[in-house]
Amino acid sequence: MGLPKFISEALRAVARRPFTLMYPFERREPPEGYRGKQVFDLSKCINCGLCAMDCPAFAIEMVEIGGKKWPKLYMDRCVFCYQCAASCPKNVISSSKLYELAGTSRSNLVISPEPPAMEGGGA
Amino acid sequence: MSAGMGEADFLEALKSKLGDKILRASVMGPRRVAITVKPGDHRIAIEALKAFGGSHVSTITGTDMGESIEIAYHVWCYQAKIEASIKAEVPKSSPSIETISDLIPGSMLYEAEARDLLGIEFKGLPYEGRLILPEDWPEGVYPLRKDWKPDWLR
Amino acid sequence: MTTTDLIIGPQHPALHEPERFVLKLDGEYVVDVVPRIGYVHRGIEKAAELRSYIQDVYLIERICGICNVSHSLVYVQTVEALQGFEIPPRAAYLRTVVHELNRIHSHLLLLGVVGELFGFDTLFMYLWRDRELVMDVVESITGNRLISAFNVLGGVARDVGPSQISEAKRAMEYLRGRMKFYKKVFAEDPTVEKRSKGVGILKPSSALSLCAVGPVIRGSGIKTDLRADDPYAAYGEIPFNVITYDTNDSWARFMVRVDEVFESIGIIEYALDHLPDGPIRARFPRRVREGEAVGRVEAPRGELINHIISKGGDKPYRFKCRTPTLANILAACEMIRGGQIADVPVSLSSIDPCFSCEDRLAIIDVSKGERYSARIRDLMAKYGASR
Amino acid sequence: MGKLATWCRLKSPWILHINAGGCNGCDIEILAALTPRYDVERFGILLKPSPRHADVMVIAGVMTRQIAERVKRIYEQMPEPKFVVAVGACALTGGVFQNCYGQAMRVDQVIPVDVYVPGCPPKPEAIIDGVVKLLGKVGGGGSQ
Repeated sequence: MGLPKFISEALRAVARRPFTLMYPFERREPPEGYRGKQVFDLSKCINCGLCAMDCPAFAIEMVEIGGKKWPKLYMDRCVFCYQCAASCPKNVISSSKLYELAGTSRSNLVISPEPPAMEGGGA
Repeated sequence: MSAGMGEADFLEALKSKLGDKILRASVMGPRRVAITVKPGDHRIAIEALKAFGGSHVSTITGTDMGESIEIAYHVWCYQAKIEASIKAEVPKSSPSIETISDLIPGSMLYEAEARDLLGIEFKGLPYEGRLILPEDWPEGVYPLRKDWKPDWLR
Repeated sequence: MTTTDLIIGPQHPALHEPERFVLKLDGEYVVDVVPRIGYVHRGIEKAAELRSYIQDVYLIERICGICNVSHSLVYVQTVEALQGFEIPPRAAYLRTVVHELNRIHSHLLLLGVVGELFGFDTLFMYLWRDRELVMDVVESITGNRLISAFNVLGGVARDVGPSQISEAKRAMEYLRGRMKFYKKVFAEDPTVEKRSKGVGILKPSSALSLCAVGPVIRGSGIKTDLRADDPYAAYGEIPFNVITYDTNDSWARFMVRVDEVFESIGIIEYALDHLPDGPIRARFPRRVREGEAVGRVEAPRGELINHIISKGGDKPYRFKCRTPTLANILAACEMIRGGQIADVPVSLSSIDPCFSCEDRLAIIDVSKGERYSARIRDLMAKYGASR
Repeated sequence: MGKLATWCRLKSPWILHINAGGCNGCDIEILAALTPRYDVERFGILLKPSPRHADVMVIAGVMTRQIAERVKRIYEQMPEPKFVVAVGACALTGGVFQNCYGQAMRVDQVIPVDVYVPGCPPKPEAIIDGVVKLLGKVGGGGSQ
C-alpha cells in the first residue's frame, strides 16, 4: 500500500494563498454579457408584445398605461434566459451585471414599466 | 465496430427478411429509418433487427393519434449504425400489444412508462404497478392522451 | 430465511427521475431490487405540447440542471432535423464547445460526489475547487454559471470573442495538469481502490441486454459513443478517442469519466483552434413543417434521445424525451443485486444518478413494523463501522 | 433569553437544504456555496441534514404534488424561530414549470417565506446575499 497520493497535495495547499473568495467583502465582477437584471429602454418600445408571447416562464405581462401596452416583468417568475431580448425587434431589453436581487417580498421583485414622459399618463 | 451501412441498403436488407410484413417504410434522415408494421408483427421486426446488431432499445414513444395510439420502438443497431423506429398502431378503445421485454429486457421500464402515461396494456410485462405517476393518481386517467386536458393546464 | 425490505428513496428530489429502490436483504447482502421512479414527475412532455417551439427550448433545458446543454442541444437538433434546417458551421462548433464544457463540469461534479461517498472529503473539496474554473469559463461564454440558454433554434445565442477563447484555453491547459493528478489518485489511491474495485459488477452481456448507456456501458468494455457512431454538431470533424475500460466494476466507470475529461479538453481546444468564421445563427421559422424526427446526443450520462412529432403549426404534437438515468436504472439494479448493502451507494453513484449521495433511506423492519429515516451517509457510517 | 438565542442564531445560522423537486441547478449552486470558492462556513453557516438542528430552511425547486405535504411536515419539525429562504424561479413561482400537471403550487403557498432569491439558478453569491439579507431582516426587525 503506497502513501496516499493526497498528502503531498494537501501539504502544498497549506502554503498556498486561500482559494476562497471573500464575498461579500471581495467581489468578482461577473463577465461581460452576464445575464443579470434586465434593463428596459422603453423609448424604443413599439408595444408589440413579442417578448411576452415568447417568454417561457410567463414572466412578462403587457400592462396598459396611457392607452398603450407596456411590458411589466416579474423577476420572481423570470428564468433569465433572455429570449425576450432575442425576440424584441427593437432591442429594448438589455442585460446588466446586477445579480444580488434577493428581496423580502415578492412584490419588490417586479420591474414596472415607466413609459417615456411624452406619452402622458406616466407610471 | 463496422463502419455502418446506408439507410436505403438497410431498408432493402430488412425488406428481404420481413417481406410484406412491412406496411410502410421511410428514411427519416441520416441514420434514421421508420418502419410501420401490424401490432403483433413488431416482435418479429425487432427480432430481425438483431441481425444488424439491434439490441439496444433507446426508448418507446406512445402517441395519441386521435383514433389510435401509435407505439414507436426506437432501436439502435450497433453494427449497422442505424436508429430504426418500428411502429405499430393499436386502437385507442382497447390499446393492447405484446411485450418485447422478453426479447430485450432493457425495454421493461419504457413499457411501464408508456402504460402509466398512455394506458397501453403490454401483455406479459413483468413489471407491475405504477412506475412514474404518483400512487394517488386517479385510475384510468392518462396524462399524455390528447383528450385529457384539464382547464388549469395551459 | 427471512429477508428484510430496505427502501431507498423516493426522498431524492434532486433528480429529475428520482428512484425508489426496494432492496430485499438477506443480512448484509442484497437479494433482489425493484425500482420505482417518477416521484418528481413534473409533466414536461405534456407541457411541451402546450407551448411553442421557442418556449420549449427553455422548458426542456430545465429537465436537468446539470446536463442542461445536452437537453437543449438534442431538442434544437431534433427540431432542426424536422425542418431540414442547416445551422451555420460556426454555431455547430460553438455548440460542441459548450456541450463538452458541460460534460467536464458534470464529470467533475460526479467524481467529487463519489469522493465524498468514499468518505474522502478532501477529494470532493479539491475537485469542486477545480470545477469552479470550468464554471467561470461557462459563465463567460454563456452568461450564466449553470443553465446556459446557449443553444437556440437556428444556431447559438451568443458569439465568443478572442478574450473568451484565450481564457477558455488557459483554463483547459490548467485543468489538464490537475486531471493528471486526479487520474493518479483514482488509479492508485488505496481508498478509491478499496471502495470501488470489484464493486457493482456489470458484465458486458448484461450491459447490452439491459440497454445501458454512456459511461456505464463503456465501463463494461463496449465501445460505443454517439459522438463517434452517430455524429452531430461538429463531432464528425473533430478527432477524439472513445474511452473504454473492461474491469466491469464501479472503478471502471469512474475511470471512464476521468479519461473522458481529457478527451473533452482535447475536443474543446481543437474546436476553438478550428473555429470557422461566419454567422452564429440563422433565422428559424416559428412554424415547423409536418413530420417527425428522432434526435440523439451523448449527454454526460449517456444516450439522450428525443422524438418529436409535428403536425405543422408552432407547437409540437408530441414531444418524447428519454433521459440517460432512466436507461441505466436497470443496470444499476443489476449492479446492486448480489452485493453488500454498504456498496449500494457506490454502485448507484457509478451510474451518475445526479446526487445519490444525498438520497435518504426509509428502513422498514418488517417484523416490527417500525419505520425510521436515515441518510445514506449515516447508514454507511453505521454499517461501515460494524465491520 | 430570546435575545440571546437570536444573537446566537445570527452569528451562526444552521441551514437545512430542501429540494422540492426541481432540476438540480439551484441545488448545485447551494452546494457550490459550501465548497472552497465561496465557503460559507467562514460565517458559521453550517449545512445540517436534520430539520431539528436547523434555523434556516433553504428551499429550491418546484413544489410538486407529492412533496408539498412533506415540506410542510419538515417545516413544522424545525424549532422556533425559523426562517425560510426560497431560491430560484421554480421555488418562487414555478418558473418554466408553471401549470405543469405535476407542479402543485408556490413555496409561499405552503410555508411562509422570509427571503426570495430570484434567478435560474442564482449565483452562489446571490444565495449568500439572500441569507445575509435574511440576517439583516432578523437583526434589524428586533428580537422575536
